[in-house]
Amino acid sequence: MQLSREDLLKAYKQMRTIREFEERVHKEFATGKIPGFVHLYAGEETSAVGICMQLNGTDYISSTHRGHGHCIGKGCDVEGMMKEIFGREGGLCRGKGGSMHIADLSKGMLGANGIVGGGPPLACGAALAAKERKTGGVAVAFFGDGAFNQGTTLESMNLASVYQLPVLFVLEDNGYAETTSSEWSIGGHNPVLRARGFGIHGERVDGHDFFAVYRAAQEAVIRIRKGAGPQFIHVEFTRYYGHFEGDAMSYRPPGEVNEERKFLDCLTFFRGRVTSAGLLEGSALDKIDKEVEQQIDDAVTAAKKASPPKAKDLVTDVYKSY
Amino acid sequence: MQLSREDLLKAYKQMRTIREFEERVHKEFATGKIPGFVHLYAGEETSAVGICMQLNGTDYISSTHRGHGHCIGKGCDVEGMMKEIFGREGGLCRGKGGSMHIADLSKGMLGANGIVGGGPPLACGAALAAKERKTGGVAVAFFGDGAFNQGTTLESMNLASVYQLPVLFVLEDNGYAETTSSEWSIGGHNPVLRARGFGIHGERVDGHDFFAVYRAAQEAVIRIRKGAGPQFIHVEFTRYYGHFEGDAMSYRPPGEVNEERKFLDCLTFFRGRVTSAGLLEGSALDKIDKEVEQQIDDAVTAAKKASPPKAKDLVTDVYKSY
Amino acid sequence: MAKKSFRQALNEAMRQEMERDANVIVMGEDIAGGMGAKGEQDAWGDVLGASKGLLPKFGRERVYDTPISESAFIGAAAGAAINGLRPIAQLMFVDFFGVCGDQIINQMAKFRYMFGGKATTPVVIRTLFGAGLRAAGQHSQCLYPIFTHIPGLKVVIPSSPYEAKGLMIQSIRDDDPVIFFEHKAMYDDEEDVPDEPYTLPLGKARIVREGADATIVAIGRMVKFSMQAAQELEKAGIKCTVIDPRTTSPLDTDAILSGTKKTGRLVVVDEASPRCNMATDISALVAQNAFKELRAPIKMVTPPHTPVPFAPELEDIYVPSPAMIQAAVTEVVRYR
Amino acid sequence: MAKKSFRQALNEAMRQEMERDANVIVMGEDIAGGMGAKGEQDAWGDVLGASKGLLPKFGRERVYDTPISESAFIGAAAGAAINGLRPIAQLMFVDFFGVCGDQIINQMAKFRYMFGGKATTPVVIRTLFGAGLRAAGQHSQCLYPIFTHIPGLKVVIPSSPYEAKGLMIQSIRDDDPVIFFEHKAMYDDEEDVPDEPYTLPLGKARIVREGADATIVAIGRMVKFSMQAAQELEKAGIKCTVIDPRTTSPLDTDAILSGTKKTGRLVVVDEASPRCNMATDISALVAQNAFKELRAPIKMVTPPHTPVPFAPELEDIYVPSPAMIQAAVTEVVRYR
Ligand SMILES: Cc1ncc(C[n+]2csc(CCOP(=O)(O)OP(=O)(O)O)c2C)c(N)n1
Ligand SMILES: Cc1ncc(C[n+]2csc(CCOP(=O)(O)OP(=O)(O)O)c2C)c(N)n1
Ligand SMILES: [Mg+2]
Ligand SMILES: [Mg+2]
Repeated sequence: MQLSREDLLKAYKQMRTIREFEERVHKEFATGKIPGFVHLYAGEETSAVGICMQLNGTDYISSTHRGHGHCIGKGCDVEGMMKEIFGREGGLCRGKGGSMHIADLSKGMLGANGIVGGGPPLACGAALAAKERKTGGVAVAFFGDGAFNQGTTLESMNLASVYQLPVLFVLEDNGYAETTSSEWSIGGHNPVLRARGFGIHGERVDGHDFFAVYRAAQEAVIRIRKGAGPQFIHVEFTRYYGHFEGDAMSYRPPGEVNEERKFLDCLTFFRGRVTSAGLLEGSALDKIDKEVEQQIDDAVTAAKKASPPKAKDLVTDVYKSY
Repeated sequence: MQLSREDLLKAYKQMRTIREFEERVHKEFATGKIPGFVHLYAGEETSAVGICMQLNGTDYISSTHRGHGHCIGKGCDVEGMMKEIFGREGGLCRGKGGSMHIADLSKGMLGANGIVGGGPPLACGAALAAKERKTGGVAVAFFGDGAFNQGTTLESMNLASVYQLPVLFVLEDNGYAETTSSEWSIGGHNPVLRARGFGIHGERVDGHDFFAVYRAAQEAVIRIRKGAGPQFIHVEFTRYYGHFEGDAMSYRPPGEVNEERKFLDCLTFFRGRVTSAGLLEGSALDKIDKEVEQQIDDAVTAAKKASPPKAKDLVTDVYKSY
Repeated sequence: MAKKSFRQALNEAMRQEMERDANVIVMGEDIAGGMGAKGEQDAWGDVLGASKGLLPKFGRERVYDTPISESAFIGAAAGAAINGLRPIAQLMFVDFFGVCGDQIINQMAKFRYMFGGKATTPVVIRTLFGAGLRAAGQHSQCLYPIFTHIPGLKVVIPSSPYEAKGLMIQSIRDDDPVIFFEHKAMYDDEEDVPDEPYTLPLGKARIVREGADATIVAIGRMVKFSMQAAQELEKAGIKCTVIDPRTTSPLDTDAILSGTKKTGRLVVVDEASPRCNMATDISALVAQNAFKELRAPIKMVTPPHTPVPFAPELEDIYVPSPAMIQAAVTEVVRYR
Repeated sequence: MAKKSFRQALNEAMRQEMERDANVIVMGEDIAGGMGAKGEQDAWGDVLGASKGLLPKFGRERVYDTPISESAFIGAAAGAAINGLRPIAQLMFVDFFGVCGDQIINQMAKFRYMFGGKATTPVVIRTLFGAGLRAAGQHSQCLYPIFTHIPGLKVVIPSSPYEAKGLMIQSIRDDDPVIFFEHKAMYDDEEDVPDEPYTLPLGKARIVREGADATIVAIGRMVKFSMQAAQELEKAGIKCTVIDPRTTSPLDTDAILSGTKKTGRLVVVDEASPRCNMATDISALVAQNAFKELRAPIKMVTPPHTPVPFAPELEDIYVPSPAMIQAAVTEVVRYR
């Protein structure tokens, strides 16, 4: 695993973009400007970025209700995302989907999904299409620890195994499904073993360490492209905010998140690692921080300026023809 | 594992009853007297009998579309069963359910099920009720190799594991799901490992050998009653008839079934084993054969004599009150 | 008797029934909350807090947090119900019925009939429905027409806190499977709700108000909107009868037919998607059985045939409004 | 042009479209049959044999047998459809929709709207429905009202072999998700079916016969029963118009309304359970839009609100019969 300077800068920029995006959405939500249910990805950046960096334009990802990070990782336009989250014209889904349904099929991003376990079957289908049409494409199914107990996810692992589909199953274990701990909800407490039970090779990685995720993802995607069939990665980290905005997280011991942020933050970790190793200089990272801050600020400004959808849009886009 | 003479006689009688029942239903179906879809259990007798012999009146079983054997194993009245299969008054379900829905809740038989994977959640519920009400009851979920890939089954294994429910999951692997081989459909080809992936201890047994099934079932049920939580058994055998009556089985190599019947039949095996070991004498078994034949013959005669449901029954039994 | 919210009314109903009958249990995702976590237990009391306080009172023996495995735990509720318990299982949002529908429509709904009348399945499926929270296409549907369509299920849709408590208690005591719909945008509505347990019958409509000029039949939150419309219309001298069926299965056809015959003019208000919904069900009932008495075409007020949009500006015009109801009533009343 | 069965018509339609467009694939349980087995491949060609012959012609690359994992493979069909393929996936019996409903009602149906018009999902879900085979409660339902209720889905219900071929080809070419209903009791029905490919439009009703006394709107197998009833009625001097909507979503409301206005008397025949079904949907449409022209109450002919029974004697009186349709028409015609 050799990351070029460009790769390192790209990795940091994307993770930073996700973090900044989410923290800003958090602020805006608090002021009441963002409608609906919003689930933030902050704390889980390594997964979206470490994995999507292995992908290209012919590849696909299916996402979850916590999809902002996946969108950014797969290259969705942040202004279009922000407008969507605000429910405005110019949003990626023209304001009809919102945070839980952001999608950009032109980028191979098959959509955030309001249904837990909704994504894996779609990833299997995208992989099947890629295989059928010999595009060399791979599909990644991102799903949470809670979704790992949903029948749709489990069936998809079996289907991918039976068809030897080019699918990477990524279990994003942030410790909780809403208020429920993943240690409790996953019978057997051994996701890698469960994947093996479907004939899928898997690996567990520390999600605080970008390089660990990147390495595991790289190896898995290479195996998949070589035709080794579906692979599985269990990424462990924690979520920084409530399940959705408004959740007080009383089910977590006080300080749990602060501890994580203080000692295990993936951005701090990355910065320390690359600067101490002399791979990147702090100034380059500071520069990215500023650029990103500006970019997100512009996105929010644009979103607030954007006009809402028009009444006539209510009944369009239901069918191609009807 | 010590089986008393009574146990051995009971085991043989029940297996013989299932076999005779199914072969007779096969004949009657061919004459056009039995309506609907009928799935025969012949060849799989060891599972229903070996497992249900571990159960008592406080225990439950959920079944499948191939449920006649499970009914007999759990003590359902064969005449009531036969009448149900013929769609007659006096049938266990008063002619409204038929072969795919035979049930006798008073016997803890929660019903054959027309939905593949429909049973395991119900077994979890019965086990939960037993646990909640401290009856000491155990629930067995019988399901096929095809059903092992249904999300409802997989979710149920996780739920039972998480709640540590007194459930025995019995995978009846008869080699096929309709025309599809279980070697192909079960990703990973290792059901016991898959069960472990849900935190459930399992074992694979040769379903041609009643004693192997009995022993595994006995150990599993003892563990469950001791509070060890859910257990899993993978029983391997083959089905003697088509998926349902009318299936020509062209997907099976010619002679496959005859080979099985000739060399691996569970009844022949049982007879050989107990007579050669001097546990039972052939005459005792012959006597049972005759009794059973008579009993099934009486059941068929009674079923044919029974009158069909009355028109007014069409709209009854939908609700307790409405 | 104090003012209580819809949420509190549901909470009180469940608590009182759990006190009365040890066989009543509750199940659901985060129904208490904090399972296996190191912080506060009973952290949520379900996603909108209606079950809060049940865990401390009744313990994990009777309050089951579940994994995200709807087929397994909804099916388990059915399996427990045919074996002596009376589970209340929450399907968090009715939109999720697609991942567990079989256990509802083919299992619990059909046991009694398929087993020749020998099964009793006293289970309540609580579920959130309806638009208004900017929750978009997969968290805002009504879907009760689907359950109403299925023989063997009862479908209960309370239209206020008072109704919610009485209907919930009755649903828990009922011996058939009940799908209990709770409109998420009504959780904070308040009204006087008696402290003691009481029941409201399933299959008996409520005549919310009487008026001679037109009859409005409305469901769930639409009852409230219809009352607002009726008050406005009153000012214009148009007097409306408003009927709340309370349950769509069983449906109180007598009350709807006689209520319609009195005025000869009917408006049906349904928040569900327009095709094969309760508006069509009730319109058809009346068209077949009150033809002589009808003095104007039946008007249906429903959303358009589209998913529920996210943008507030769109969602607000998606949901039938009091103004739309008013316009519909005016139209049928003016009809000559 | 030769006589072909419903089964052959479907087979021909799929085969010809697969020849025409390499992106068309078929998926389903035992859709070919014999997967992983040592005997004959293409052993079944799906449970009723409509796909037989596709495997030898197109190979495993385009004919996918599946594990019994409806959520996964129906969802995979949707995922493949938004990425360039045009899958035809079989949900063997529509009764099984409860184990995979989400991928149909929340995923494929809503992509286009939720994604702001940017998704195209050309998938066909073939599925068997209807009573008559003694298949009992879990293998005999209609359920098309449920899919008709969901915006974003198209619902196609052919009433004969000729209709089946033309509608299947059009459904495969259509760019929206289509749920294609095949009545299992019609598979051996035969009629003249052209050998070459042809299409029948979705959303355009078929006027099966015209008569001035009463209008019958019927769906699927009920079209055939209605024609039998109409022939009997003809002898008694009662002339009926029979309309086959062909698709319930989109619904050809113009044809239904104008066809009803001509006679002023309507009977709607629907094999689906009576609540919130197509009989209520069409009755409501007419009650709201053809009030002036109606000269008698609308009559709905449907089964009772019960699961489908197993015993032949019960199933035979469960399903609406030509005699019941005849009686209903006579009643509306006699009405004064
Ligand atoms: C089928 C379904 N069940 C339940 C929900 C409600 N819900 C939304 S997110 C969530 C928790 C998901 O947990 P996890 O998969 O770990 O993802 P995370 O939120 O931790 O990222 C639940 C229960 C849903 N949206 N869909
Ligand atoms: C949910 C569902 N999908 C498909 C079917 C159709 N079907 C009935 S039995 C069967 C095969 C089941 O195979 P298996 O589980 O191995 O049981 P076996 O028939 O071998 O006993 C199938 C596909 C069904 N009844 N339910
Ligand atoms: Mg999580
Ligand atoms: Mg099998």
